[in-house]
Amino acid sequence: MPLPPTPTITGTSSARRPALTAGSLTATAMMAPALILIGVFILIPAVVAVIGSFFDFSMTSANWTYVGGDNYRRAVTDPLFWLAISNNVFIVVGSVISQVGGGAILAAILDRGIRRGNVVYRTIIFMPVVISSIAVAFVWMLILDPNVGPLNAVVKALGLPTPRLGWLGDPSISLWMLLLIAAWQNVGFQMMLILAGLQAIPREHYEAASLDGARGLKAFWYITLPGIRNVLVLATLITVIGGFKVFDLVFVTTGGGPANATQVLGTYTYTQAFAFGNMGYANAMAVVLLVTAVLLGWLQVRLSRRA
Amino acid sequence: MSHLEVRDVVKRYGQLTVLSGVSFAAQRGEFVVMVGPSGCGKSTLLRSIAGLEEISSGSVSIAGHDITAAEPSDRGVAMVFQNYALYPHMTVAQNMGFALKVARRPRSEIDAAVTRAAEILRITDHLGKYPKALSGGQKQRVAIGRAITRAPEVFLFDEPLSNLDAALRSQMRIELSRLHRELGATMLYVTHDQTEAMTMADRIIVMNGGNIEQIGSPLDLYNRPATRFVAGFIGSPRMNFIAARVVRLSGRTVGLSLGEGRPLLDLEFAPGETLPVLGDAVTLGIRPEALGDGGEIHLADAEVAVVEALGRETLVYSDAHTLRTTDSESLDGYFAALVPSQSDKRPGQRVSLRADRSAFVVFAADGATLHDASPVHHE
Amino acid sequence: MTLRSRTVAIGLHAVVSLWTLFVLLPVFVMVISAFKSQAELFTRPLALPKQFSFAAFERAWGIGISGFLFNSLLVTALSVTIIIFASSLAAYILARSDRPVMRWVYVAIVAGFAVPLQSVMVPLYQLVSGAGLLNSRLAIALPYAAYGIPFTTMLFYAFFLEFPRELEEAARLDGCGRLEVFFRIVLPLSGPAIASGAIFQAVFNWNEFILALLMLTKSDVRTLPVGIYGLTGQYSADWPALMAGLSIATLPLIVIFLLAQRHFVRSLAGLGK
Amino acid sequence: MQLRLNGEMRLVAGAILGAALLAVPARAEDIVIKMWTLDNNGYKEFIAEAAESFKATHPNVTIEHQIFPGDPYKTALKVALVGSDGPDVFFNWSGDRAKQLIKDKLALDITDFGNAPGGFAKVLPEGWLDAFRYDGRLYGVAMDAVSKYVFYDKAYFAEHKLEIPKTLGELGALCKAVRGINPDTIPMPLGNKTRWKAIHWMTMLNERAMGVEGTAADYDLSRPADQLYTDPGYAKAFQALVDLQDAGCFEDAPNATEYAIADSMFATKASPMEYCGTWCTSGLDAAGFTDYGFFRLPVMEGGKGSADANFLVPEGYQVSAKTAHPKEAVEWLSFLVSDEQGLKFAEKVQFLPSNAKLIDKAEGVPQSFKDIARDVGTLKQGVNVLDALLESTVADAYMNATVEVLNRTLTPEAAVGKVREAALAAQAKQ
Repeated sequence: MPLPPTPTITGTSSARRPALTAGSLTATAMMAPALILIGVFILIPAVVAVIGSFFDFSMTSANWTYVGGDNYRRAVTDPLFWLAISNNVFIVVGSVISQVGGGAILAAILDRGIRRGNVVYRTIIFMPVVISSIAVAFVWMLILDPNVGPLNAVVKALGLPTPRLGWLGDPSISLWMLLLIAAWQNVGFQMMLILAGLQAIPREHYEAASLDGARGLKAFWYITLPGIRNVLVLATLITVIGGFKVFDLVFVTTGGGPANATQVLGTYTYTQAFAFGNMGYANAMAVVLLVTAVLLGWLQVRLSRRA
Repeated sequence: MSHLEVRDVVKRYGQLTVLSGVSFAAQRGEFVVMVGPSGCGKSTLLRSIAGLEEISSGSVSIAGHDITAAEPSDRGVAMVFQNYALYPHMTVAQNMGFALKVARRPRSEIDAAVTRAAEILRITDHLGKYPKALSGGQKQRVAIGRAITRAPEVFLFDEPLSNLDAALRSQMRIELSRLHRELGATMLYVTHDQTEAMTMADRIIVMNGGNIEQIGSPLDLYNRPATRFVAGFIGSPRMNFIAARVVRLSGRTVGLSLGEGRPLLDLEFAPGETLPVLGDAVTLGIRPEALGDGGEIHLADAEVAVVEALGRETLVYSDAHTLRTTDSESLDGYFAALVPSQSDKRPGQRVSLRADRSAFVVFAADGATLHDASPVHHE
Repeated sequence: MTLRSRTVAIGLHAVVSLWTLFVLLPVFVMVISAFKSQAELFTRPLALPKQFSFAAFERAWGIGISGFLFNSLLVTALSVTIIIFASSLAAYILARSDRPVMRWVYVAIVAGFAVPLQSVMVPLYQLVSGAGLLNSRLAIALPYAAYGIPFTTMLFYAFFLEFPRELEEAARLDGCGRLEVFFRIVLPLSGPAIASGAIFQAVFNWNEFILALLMLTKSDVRTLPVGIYGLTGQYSADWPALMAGLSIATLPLIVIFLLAQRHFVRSLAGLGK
Repeated sequence: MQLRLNGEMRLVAGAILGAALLAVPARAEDIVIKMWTLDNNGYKEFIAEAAESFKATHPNVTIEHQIFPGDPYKTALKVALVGSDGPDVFFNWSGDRAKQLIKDKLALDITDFGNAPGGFAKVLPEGWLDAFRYDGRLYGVAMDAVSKYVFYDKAYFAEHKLEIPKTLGELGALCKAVRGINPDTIPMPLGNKTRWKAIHWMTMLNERAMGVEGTAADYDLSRPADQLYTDPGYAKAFQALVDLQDAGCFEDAPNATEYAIADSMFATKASPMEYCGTWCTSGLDAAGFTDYGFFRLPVMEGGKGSADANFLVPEGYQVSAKTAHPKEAVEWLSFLVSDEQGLKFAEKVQFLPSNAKLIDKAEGVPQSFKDIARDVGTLKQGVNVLDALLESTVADAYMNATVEVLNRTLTPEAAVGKVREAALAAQAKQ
């Protein structure tokens, strides 16, 4: 059967350029929407925040006074700044243990241990992720209320002592409560992430390992853990960055209290900026938070690329 | 003028040179197969012709047009991929008609082209299905059909049968040959499977390390391999290679010995040919089908190690203890011999490895075949 | 099944069930509280409401939740669309380009993921304000989109690295330009990544509070979280209505999640690669 | 970084504007006044109806009313006043917040408009005008005030033969009596989770210990640094709070209890007393609880405070310096504090109006509201609340110190020390 005579070659007319990088203009155009949005709404404000950190000004005043590194020096000597940082670190470490750890345990059980009701469990456990922090905070305030809250009622019914100052009113307990609420909300996310990682490990690896005599913990150690290494790195970094960025939850549940006990960088920055009008100082702290967060983001790229 | 012409194509990735100045030409309607081990550059060359890779220098032309810088779709080529590369979100018909749709051809023309291609490939019943509902062979037909509807100047195949099982593969080989005949199209076909190359090709291009080792008809390559590499690559089971050394020079006659032993072969070099130097390492090659217990030259005594009954023939691997093959397909430097099945060899049996003198091929230290050297009897 | 493995299985079930209960309890409290009166809510916190009263829902609805719902829907839909569009395009180029500069672009975009909103809130506000975009539902979608792009780009990037290149090459041979390859081949086959990216960003944008509070000051443009927060007054708070409002606001997302969760899990797997 | 027009420029601009106005004298332009307020019960309806009535005299003026939740309003307002789409008139508390805006030139001096015929300055009593008077100029219109009383359950008091206390010591004894009747009854729940409940206590306890005069120079930071917040009365006030806590007045975890929960305890008669604001009456009304009485926070034995002084926080409206229609804005505010609107405000919102001339005619309000209004009328001295009055960092330190005193993590003396520390820092910055 003869081919229809369709002239298909038009190549000679093209200019002499390499065939596949020809689209570099197109490539730039395709990158443009993302880069413009990020540039305008993230980069420029971030740069302005950095500049502002070298000035003294209030949000409502038009006068910016250049103060050099004063705002940063002030941060170094401000005990509340250090308290906020240590609270952030506490939340970061606690969240990694509770959320990534808890998520991993639940994921492992749902992946291998349980067949019945798997989808129901995992759907319910994930559900808090889609509920707004504002809603979460309000509901938990009700639950943790020392007078009428269900938690107190349950603990009392078990014959255990309840904290005299309340779950959110006792400085030594309130941070733990924030951890609990954060875990309640986020464990589902980490679980899903790790579950997805687990399910991506080919079954044959387990079969091969079990023929080699590696079962149970050994299989977990030699097959599962290496298989989800990258997912764990990602989960940990999302949690760490989230821990440094935490705001809504603290803002609504404790407002940084009692008496600054749960102040974190986010809320303390907000307080300095909007309640006290110390915009320059707030910007300096925001920059510290920014640099920390960006370094962590960079770490994420490094760690995941190496894998 | 050749239909497809590749001139001095060089492809570099940073420091790494993948193609170092490759040239060849294919005539209109010719079926050219490129073979070579993985990493030899054959796929890169095919993709460079398709325009999927940008070449560092050189030129490609099709039907007289220089298409070196053209967009892939403007080159008049169609490609069939190893993994079929069917669009999962389109039906078979949509897959096959997609190129024409992108070119904004009228609906009726698209339908006609798809129908015709489907008829050629006998997949008319599957036109409304999605790729995931098809078997591997059917998917491959659709992929070929997609190429046909484009009515290209040159068909490019990138190991199209390697994902199919053996039976289907041989069936598809026949189909492709039939298709080539029916369409009369120029086809360039990449494979690492020499059977495909031998059975389908008008001409074979053997590639190695970014270079073309040899171009020729299948039998040419089998009978007159230009290099030790081609000799080793073409032919199954693989040629036996034996390390040898030049131990005697007398006029145009060169004496070779195997290992430390006495001279076994004398080579008569044609006038004008560069003679090897005393002590040079060369390689003797002999095909398994030429090796047996008859023949003029006794190579060694050996003990049968492994026997593989192939049906009509039997492949016997023997251990010569003192003499080992190099670069061998089998382990341990065993000699491979293809003998008639009736010969009834068993492991442990003592055999004598012999061959006719004309069966030997000699390769110089650089791998080139010493065609102009002919073995003479010695003793 | 041996006794031991049965015990283990029961134990595992117990762990998961306990956490599931723990997750459900607050949601239960939220919904139940919406049916109570304020006094009942505070005096009989654990009990079921004496009678299921929709009064709180009516009060919550009365502050204009239907309008807030519409605004949230509009802002979320628009921002998520922009995010998916911009992120997928950018991620595609990043995943397919071997130019070294693109690696830095990728790092820069990922760094954007780490920028905390509250640290740039004031400059951001002044920017939007200066552009005269305050109180525009559509304008708030742009900052939302910007803050959603980094994470979504990471997500798409991982997905595209796994995307079979032969399909794109086949499309190029079939005559598609770069944009056509993207829109006709790659995007239609990116369902899982789109689904999970969209869910993540919908959750964030649907729930975002501070920016919405600052930038949407007119009550007819306010989004749900801000609108509902309005139920807490200066000196008094209508808790049942608050809970009712929060229940109303939460429901749509849970439904969307239930619908899309299969895609969602699958595409998460790509994130770790 | 603000663009300011100099004199000549203004003249030119004014001339152009004037010429433009003269050119079209017949058609008055449509004016939109953007008004921002908090969301209190009945506020929305009150403003909507008032805006309608205002049309009678100002047919071309439309009021665009926006309501905000409590706490975020403080931030949103500041941000908006700097930005491009801020309000023309806005709610504010008198005290440091108003002062800051005036200092930053974001609130307009409306003295002249106020003194115009029909202006609010001709209507409101001097005392109310003081709420927004700085350096002799008026920067706002007081709309209402909130006061606080100890509300009590009359039936409970009668049943257990309890007396209204005359001193803080008697109040403590009263709490003990209530605990004696039932140890699980919380006599007067505090609900200090958001910190303002206890600062209201401290506002009055400071007055009860030192009097308004005694604290004024500390509050506005005008006292010399070495004497700032050194009056032992501050520690005494904290001690009084501790004493009440020791007497069992409050719930166990006051700093973890929502104010709404404390309110409901009294509204549901679970608790016989609550120190509550005048705004509480409408909530009690809604809960169907009417049989309650009220009394001012009792005086402190040996304190310098006066029984005639009580908690009184004026709230009102300021005009943005950026408004294009200052005249209309002030006319609108003046209209809101007219006799008739004052009455309507009392009826709808049940807050104490700054213009209470017609309060006795109010309909649809509980008797207790009128009684409270009458009692407020007899006050000799209003005590402004600390969190609005003090400089923001000092106020914050004061609230935190109070939290810690209640948590018993700070002694009264140490708590005063913390406040003094913050006050010194704030003073140094001035």
